Amino acid sequence: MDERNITYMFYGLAVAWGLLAVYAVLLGLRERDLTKQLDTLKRMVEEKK
Amino acid sequence: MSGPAVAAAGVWKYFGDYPALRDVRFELREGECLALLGRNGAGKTTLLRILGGLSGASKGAVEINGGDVRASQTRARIGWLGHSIGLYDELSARENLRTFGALYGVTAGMISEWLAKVNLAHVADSPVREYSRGMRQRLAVARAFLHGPRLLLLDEPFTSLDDKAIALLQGLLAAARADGATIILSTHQIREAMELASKVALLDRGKLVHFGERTEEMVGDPTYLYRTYGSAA
Amino acid sequence: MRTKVILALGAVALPLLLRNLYAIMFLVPDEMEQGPIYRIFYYHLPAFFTAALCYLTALVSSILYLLKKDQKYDAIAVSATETGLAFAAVNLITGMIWGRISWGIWWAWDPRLTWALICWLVYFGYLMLRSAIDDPTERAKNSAVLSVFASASVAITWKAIEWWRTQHPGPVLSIRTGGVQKIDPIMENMIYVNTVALLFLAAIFILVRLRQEEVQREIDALRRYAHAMN
Amino acid sequence: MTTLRHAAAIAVKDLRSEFRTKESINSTLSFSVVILLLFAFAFDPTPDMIAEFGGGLLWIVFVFAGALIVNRAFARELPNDCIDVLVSSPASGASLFLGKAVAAFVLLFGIECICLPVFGILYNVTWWRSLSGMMGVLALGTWAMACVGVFISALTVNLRLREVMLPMLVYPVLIPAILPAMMLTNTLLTGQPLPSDFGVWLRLLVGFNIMFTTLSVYLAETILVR
Repeated sequence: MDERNITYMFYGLAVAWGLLAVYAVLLGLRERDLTKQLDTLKRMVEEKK
Repeated sequence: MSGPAVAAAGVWKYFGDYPALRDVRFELREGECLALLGRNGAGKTTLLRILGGLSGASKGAVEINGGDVRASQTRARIGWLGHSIGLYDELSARENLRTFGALYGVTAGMISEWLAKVNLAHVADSPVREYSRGMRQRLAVARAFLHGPRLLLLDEPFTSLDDKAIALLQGLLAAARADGATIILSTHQIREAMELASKVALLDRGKLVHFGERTEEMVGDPTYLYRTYGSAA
Repeated sequence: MRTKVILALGAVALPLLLRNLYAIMFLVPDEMEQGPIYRIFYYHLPAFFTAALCYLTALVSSILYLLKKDQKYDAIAVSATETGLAFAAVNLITGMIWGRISWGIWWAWDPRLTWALICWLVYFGYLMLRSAIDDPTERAKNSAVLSVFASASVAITWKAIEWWRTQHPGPVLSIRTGGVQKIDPIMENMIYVNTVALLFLAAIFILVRLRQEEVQREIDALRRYAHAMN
Repeated sequence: MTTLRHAAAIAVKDLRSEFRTKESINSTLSFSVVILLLFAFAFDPTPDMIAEFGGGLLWIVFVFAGALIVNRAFARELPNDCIDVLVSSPASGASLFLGKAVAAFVLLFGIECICLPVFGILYNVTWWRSLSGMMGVLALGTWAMACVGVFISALTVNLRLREVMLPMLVYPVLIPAILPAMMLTNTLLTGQPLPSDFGVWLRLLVGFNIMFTTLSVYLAETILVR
């Protein structure tokens, strides 16, 4: 088996893990963003009362 | 006729989690005229749209003459006049009325009659685009009354109309009432509405805070209703 | 409660994923003809199964939304679609890498590849539509309808490819070939085990996404409320 | 029956206002011809090449034209909130949808019928060898576009990015209809006796139409009553 075959296997595995990791990070970022938005809004509504 | 002409039974309308209407319930008998009052964003338009079948209630139900609003024969009895005129600019007055008339089963003779009645017979075949504001509004009124509706739903009818159109609309509304049609109109112009109304409803943030007979105090003092039943805000 | 479930799932999924990675790299035997590259299949195939299951979940919950008009189903639909897209991306790109070695090209206009790409585009459109609609109820309704449309189209496209010539490897798993053993049982088991691991991961993603959807609803409601106060 | 009568009224209205302004007819027609020209410049095609990709080229043009036409289907109702009046009228959502789809179909079919001879002249193709078959395939593919396009235009009519969003949503969904339409058109253009897989592609196209027409008619009311 040639060199490339095994290198590309590693690429494949890295992509599989990498893509899912990227999605997980994106989820995390959105979580942070949403929490921030919610806090700001809650404070705004609080003030108006 | 026994049952109510319009019955709203616990109508809720959500936009996402926000309730635009909360548990609105009222009944209207045939021949009554309801003035729907309330601030901007109180839910007047939302309620009218649900009554007219343009929008579905999230919870609860609306019945028109005991039937579902989305039933075709129920909607054949409803006349709708919204914020905008609801006409096609590139078509002529006659073509506009013909299009809508075809949906309601109105004859060509009736259409000519209406064109004369709203004083547009002489320009009936030129496109609506060329009309003045007042002419467009008169045509819109004719469109709403074309099929002899038994229930009229008018959203802020007096706000965008000019004097001539208001006079025309008031005349038609009075005639419709005399004929036993039911009318619901939402409005800011309390004075004009009070002259017509037999019942008054006040919406506040989606809640029906008052529903009852029109009284003499209301006609005399436009702010009476808000002061008595409106929220402190 | 939800957080605990997510953590518990994570506690199962992560060791399983790591164990599978170890097993895939060092324990399973090499395939005769293809060499190490075939190990990509242990992600390629399970990712496809997971994505397909996600799409199916999205379809079912979209239909449920249209029937019941409950925002909960809309949240499930969007969570499942998004997670499905992530796994479909894994499926597509690992497939491309495998194709580079086995076919010599990154992208063959092979029907099955094409189908997977179309599928991706269709559901990506679903997410685009969602992001463009402001009112949550309208968004839920319109996107549920689009989801039904998309699934119908995807199903027909799937049928269409069977009439086209394909150079994609046919079914190898014994459940698809009617019990005929086409690959080593060790390999087949590995595929199943990794499918389970990825399904756990997908479940975590969906649950997290679901919670975010709930927070989003709260934000939307608060925003409306703030506007109404003016 | 009433549904069809209402649908006819809507279709007539749509066609009449379109012919009055000619907004989308003119732009779509010139757009299609320009694309046909551009392709001819770009590839300087030989008869062999045309036999291979003629059907594909034609349908690419039609699909672009289709996006422009269906985009107007519900956008037409936006000024003056005409859609409110239509929805509040006795016409059901299904009849509104059908009327608009028929109007879009007629417009598109007309434009395609003008494009075909232009295509024939520019690329030196005798496309009329099996005229009825050609018209049949054209009609089936066009109905698929009109049906899916008009339905999705109802979904996207209120969006700011409507013009971009619509083709992005419509094209992927349309692929299982456009694919057989291209194959069939190609076969018909060569004028050879029909191969055995002709029926298979035809079934696919017809099946797509039946399925999506049913779905749209069934779901139209849900979309239009907000």
